[in-house]
Amino acid sequence: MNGLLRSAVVIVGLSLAAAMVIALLQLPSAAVHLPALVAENLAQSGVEHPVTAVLLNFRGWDTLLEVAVLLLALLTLLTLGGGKAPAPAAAVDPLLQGLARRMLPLIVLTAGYLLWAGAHRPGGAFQAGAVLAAGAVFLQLAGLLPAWTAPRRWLRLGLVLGFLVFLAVAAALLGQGALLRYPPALAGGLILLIEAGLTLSLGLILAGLFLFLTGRDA
Amino acid sequence: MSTGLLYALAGVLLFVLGAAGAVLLAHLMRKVLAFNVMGSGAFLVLVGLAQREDVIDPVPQAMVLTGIVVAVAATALALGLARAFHARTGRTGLTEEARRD
Amino acid sequence: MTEAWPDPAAWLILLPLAWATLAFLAGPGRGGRLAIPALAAQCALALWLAVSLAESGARLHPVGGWGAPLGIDLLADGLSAVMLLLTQAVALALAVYAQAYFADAHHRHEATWFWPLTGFLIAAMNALFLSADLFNLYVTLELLGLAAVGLVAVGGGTAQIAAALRYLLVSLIASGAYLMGVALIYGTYGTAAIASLAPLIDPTPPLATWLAAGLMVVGLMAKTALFPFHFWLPPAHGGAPAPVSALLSALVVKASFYLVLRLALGPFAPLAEMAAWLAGGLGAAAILWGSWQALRTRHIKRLVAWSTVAQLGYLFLIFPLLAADGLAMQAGVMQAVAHGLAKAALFAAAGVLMRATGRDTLDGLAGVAGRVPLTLFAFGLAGVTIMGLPPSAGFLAKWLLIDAALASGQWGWVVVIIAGGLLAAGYIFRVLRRAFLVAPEDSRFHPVPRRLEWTAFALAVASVLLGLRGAELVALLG
Amino acid sequence: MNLAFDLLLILALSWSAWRSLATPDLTRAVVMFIVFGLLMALAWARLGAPDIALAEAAIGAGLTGALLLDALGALQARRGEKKEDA
Repeated sequence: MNGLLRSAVVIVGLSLAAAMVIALLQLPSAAVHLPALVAENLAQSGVEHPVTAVLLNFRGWDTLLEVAVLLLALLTLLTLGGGKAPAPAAAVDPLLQGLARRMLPLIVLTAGYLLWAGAHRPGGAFQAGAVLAAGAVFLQLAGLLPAWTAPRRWLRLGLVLGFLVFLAVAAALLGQGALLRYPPALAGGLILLIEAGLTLSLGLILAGLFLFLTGRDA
Repeated sequence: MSTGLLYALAGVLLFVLGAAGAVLLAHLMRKVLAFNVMGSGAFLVLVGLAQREDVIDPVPQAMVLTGIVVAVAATALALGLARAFHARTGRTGLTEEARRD
Repeated sequence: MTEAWPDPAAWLILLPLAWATLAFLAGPGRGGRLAIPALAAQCALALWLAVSLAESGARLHPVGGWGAPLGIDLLADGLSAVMLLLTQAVALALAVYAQAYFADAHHRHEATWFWPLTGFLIAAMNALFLSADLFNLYVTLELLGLAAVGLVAVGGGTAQIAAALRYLLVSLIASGAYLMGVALIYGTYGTAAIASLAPLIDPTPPLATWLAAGLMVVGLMAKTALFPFHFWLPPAHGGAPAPVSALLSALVVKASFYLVLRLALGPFAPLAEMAAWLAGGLGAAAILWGSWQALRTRHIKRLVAWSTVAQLGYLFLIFPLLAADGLAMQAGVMQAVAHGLAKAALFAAAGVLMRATGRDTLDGLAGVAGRVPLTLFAFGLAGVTIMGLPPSAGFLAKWLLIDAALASGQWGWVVVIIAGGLLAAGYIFRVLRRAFLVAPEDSRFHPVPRRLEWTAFALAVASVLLGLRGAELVALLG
Repeated sequence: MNLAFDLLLILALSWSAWRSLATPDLTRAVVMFIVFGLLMALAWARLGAPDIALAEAAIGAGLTGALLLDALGALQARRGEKKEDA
C-alpha cells in the first residue's frame, strides 16, 4: 500500500511537472498588462515605490487579511500553551551578550530606516517588522530576553495595535464610500500611519511566533 | 529564454518536489520543510512567469511578499502543533494515527 | 456603483475582524458577551444585503476605489447572499450555544481563545463569499484554514492536536496547489481578478489554464473533504468540542465548495463540463462510503462527522447536472443550507447527549430519551432533513436534484440519491433506537443547561421549516 | 555570463531543496533548508525583486530557520526519555 502510494505520487508528480514545463514554454503574451496600470496610478497612491503602492494601496485588502492570518497563527500557538513556565535561558557566552547589547540600537535603527524607506524604495513594514523580530530572537538566544508565556494585556495590545489601526482606517474610509479608498492628499500619511503600527505589531507577532514556542516543551 | 521564464521553470520543479515530499515524508519536520519548498516553487512561478518578458511586475511581487508572511505563519503553527504532539506522545509522525479510524 | 451609505457587505467582514481582535485584547476566555450582539448585528446586515440585492441585483464594491484588475473587487450576488445569511444565522445560534457550553467547569479550559478564533473564522468565510479576486481568495482560504485548525486544537487533548496537525497539513498542501493555480492563471492572463478573467478564458485555452483549473479545484476538493480526500475530517470534526464541530461541519467545508461552484459557474465555465463527471462520481462515492462508515462507527460524534462526508457528496452531484438549467444550482445551494442548519443541530444535540451521559459512544445512550427528550427530538428533526424527508429543506434539495437528473436523463444519480437517503435513515435510527433503550442500573445522568437543548432544537426546527420557505431562497439566487 | 549564473543558481536551489528533504540527518536537513532560503533571496534579487529578497532573507531563511532549529531541539530532546519514537 505504501509502495503503491509512493509510486503513484512519483508518477503523478513527474507527469504534472512535464505538463507544466510544456505549458510554460508555449505560453502566449498575457492579455492584461498590470505594470502599466500600476505606473499610471502610482502618483495617486501616496507612495513612490510600486511594490509598496500595491501592498498598501492597490491591494491593501490582501495585506489587511494577511495581518489577520499572522495574528491567528499566534493565537493558535497560544491555545497550545498549557501555561507551563518556559525553561530559564541557559548560560550564554558574555561576549555574545555584549555584542547583542551593542547590536540592539542598530537593529531598531535599521527597522526605522526600512519603514521610512518603504515609501520610496525597497523596504516597508514587513521588512522592518522582520528585522525587529530577528533582533528579539537574537536577544533571546543571547539570554537577554526570556521566552514569553501567556501574554499580558500590554503585550496583547502591542500585538494587535497595528491591525486595529489598519482596521480603523479601513472602517473610517468605508464611511466615506469604499473600503481603504484613501483620499489622494491623505494617502501618504495614512499609509505611513498604518505601516508604523504594522512595524511594531508585526515585529511583536513574528517575534512571538518564536518566543511563545521556544523552551516550552523542551 | 528570459530570466523570468527560467526561474518559473525552476519553480515548477521545486513545487512538484515539495508537494511529493509533503505527501510522502513521514517525519513532521520534513513535511514542514517540504511544504515550504513547495510554496517557494509556487512563488517563483508567480513572479517568474509574470515577468517572462523581462518587464518588472510589482503586483505578483507584492503577492509573494504576502505569501511569504502567510507561509511563515503556517510554518510556526505547524511546528507548534508538532511540538505539542511530540510532547504528549513522544512521536514525530502521524502514520500510526492514520491506521486508526 | 458605490453608494454614499455604507455597504453592508464590507461591514460583514470588518465587524467580525473587529470583535475577534477585541476579544483577544480582552483576554483568555473572554469575548462571548461581545460576540453574540455582534453576530446579531451581522445577521441584520446579511438580511439587509439580501433584501437590497433582491431589489437591485448584484453589487460591486471596489476596495480602494480602484476596481479590477488593478484593485480587488468585492462582489455580492444572490449566491453569496445566501451563504452569508446561512453563516451568520448558524454562527449566532452556535455562539449562544457555545456560551452556555463553555460556562461549565469541565469545558472552560477549551474556551481560552475560542471567541477570537471564531471571530476570525467567520470573518474569513464572509471575506471568501464576497471576494472576486483569485489571489485574495487564497488569503481568505489561508485565514479560514488556520482559524479552523486553531479551533480543532482548542481542547488541547492529544487526539485533538493530532487531528489539527493532520488537518493543517492537508490544508497547507491544498492551498499550495491552489496558489500554484493562481500563479499559472496570473502568468497566462496577467490578472487574478475574476471579472477580468471571465471574458478571456474560452473553451480552448492554453494548457496552463487547464493545469491551473485542475490544481485549484483539486486543492479545494481536499479542503472540502470530498472523497477520497475525506480522511482528515472525521477525527477533526469528531474530536473537537461540540460548538467547534458544529461550526466546522455546518459552515467551513461549505466555503471551499462554494468556491468550486463559483469557479465552475464563472471563469472556468468553459472547462467545467470536462471534469463534471469526475466530480459527480466522487460525490456519489462520498455518499456511499460516508454513510457506510456512519453505520459502522461506535461514537456519536464520529457518526455525525461521517454523515458530513456523505452529505458533502450531494453537493458535488450537481456538477454533471449544472448544464441542464438552473435547477442543479438551486439544489446545491439548498443542500448546502439544509445541511448547514441540520448538521449544526446534530452536533449541538450530540454535545448535549454526551454531556448528559458522560460518554461518547452509542452504547452509552441508553435511557437518554427520558432525560433530555427535547434534544432527542431535535436530533430526530435534524435527521429528517439529513434523510431528505418532506417537508424539510433537505427534502427540497434532494427533490430538486432528482428533478435536475431526470430532466437531463441521467438516471444513475437518482439511484445514488435515494440510496443515500436510505443509508442516512439507517444511521440516524441507530442513535434514536439506542436512546429509547432502558438505561442500565449503574448509569448516571448529568444535568444539562436548558439553553444548550433549546439552541439545538431551534436549529433543527429551522432546517425542517426552511423547506416550506424554499421558494424565497431560490428566488434570491435569481 | 548572466545565464550561466542563473543556471548555476537554479542548480544550487534544486540541490539544496533536494538535500533538505532527502538527507537522513535532520539537523543537516534544516541547515540545507536555511541555505535554500538564502539562495532563494539571491534568486529574487536576480528577478528584480529586492523587496522579496529582503523579506526572504529575514523571514524565509532567518525566522523560519530559527523556528526550525528551535523545534529540532525540542523534538530531539526527548529521544532518550521515551522509547516509542517512530
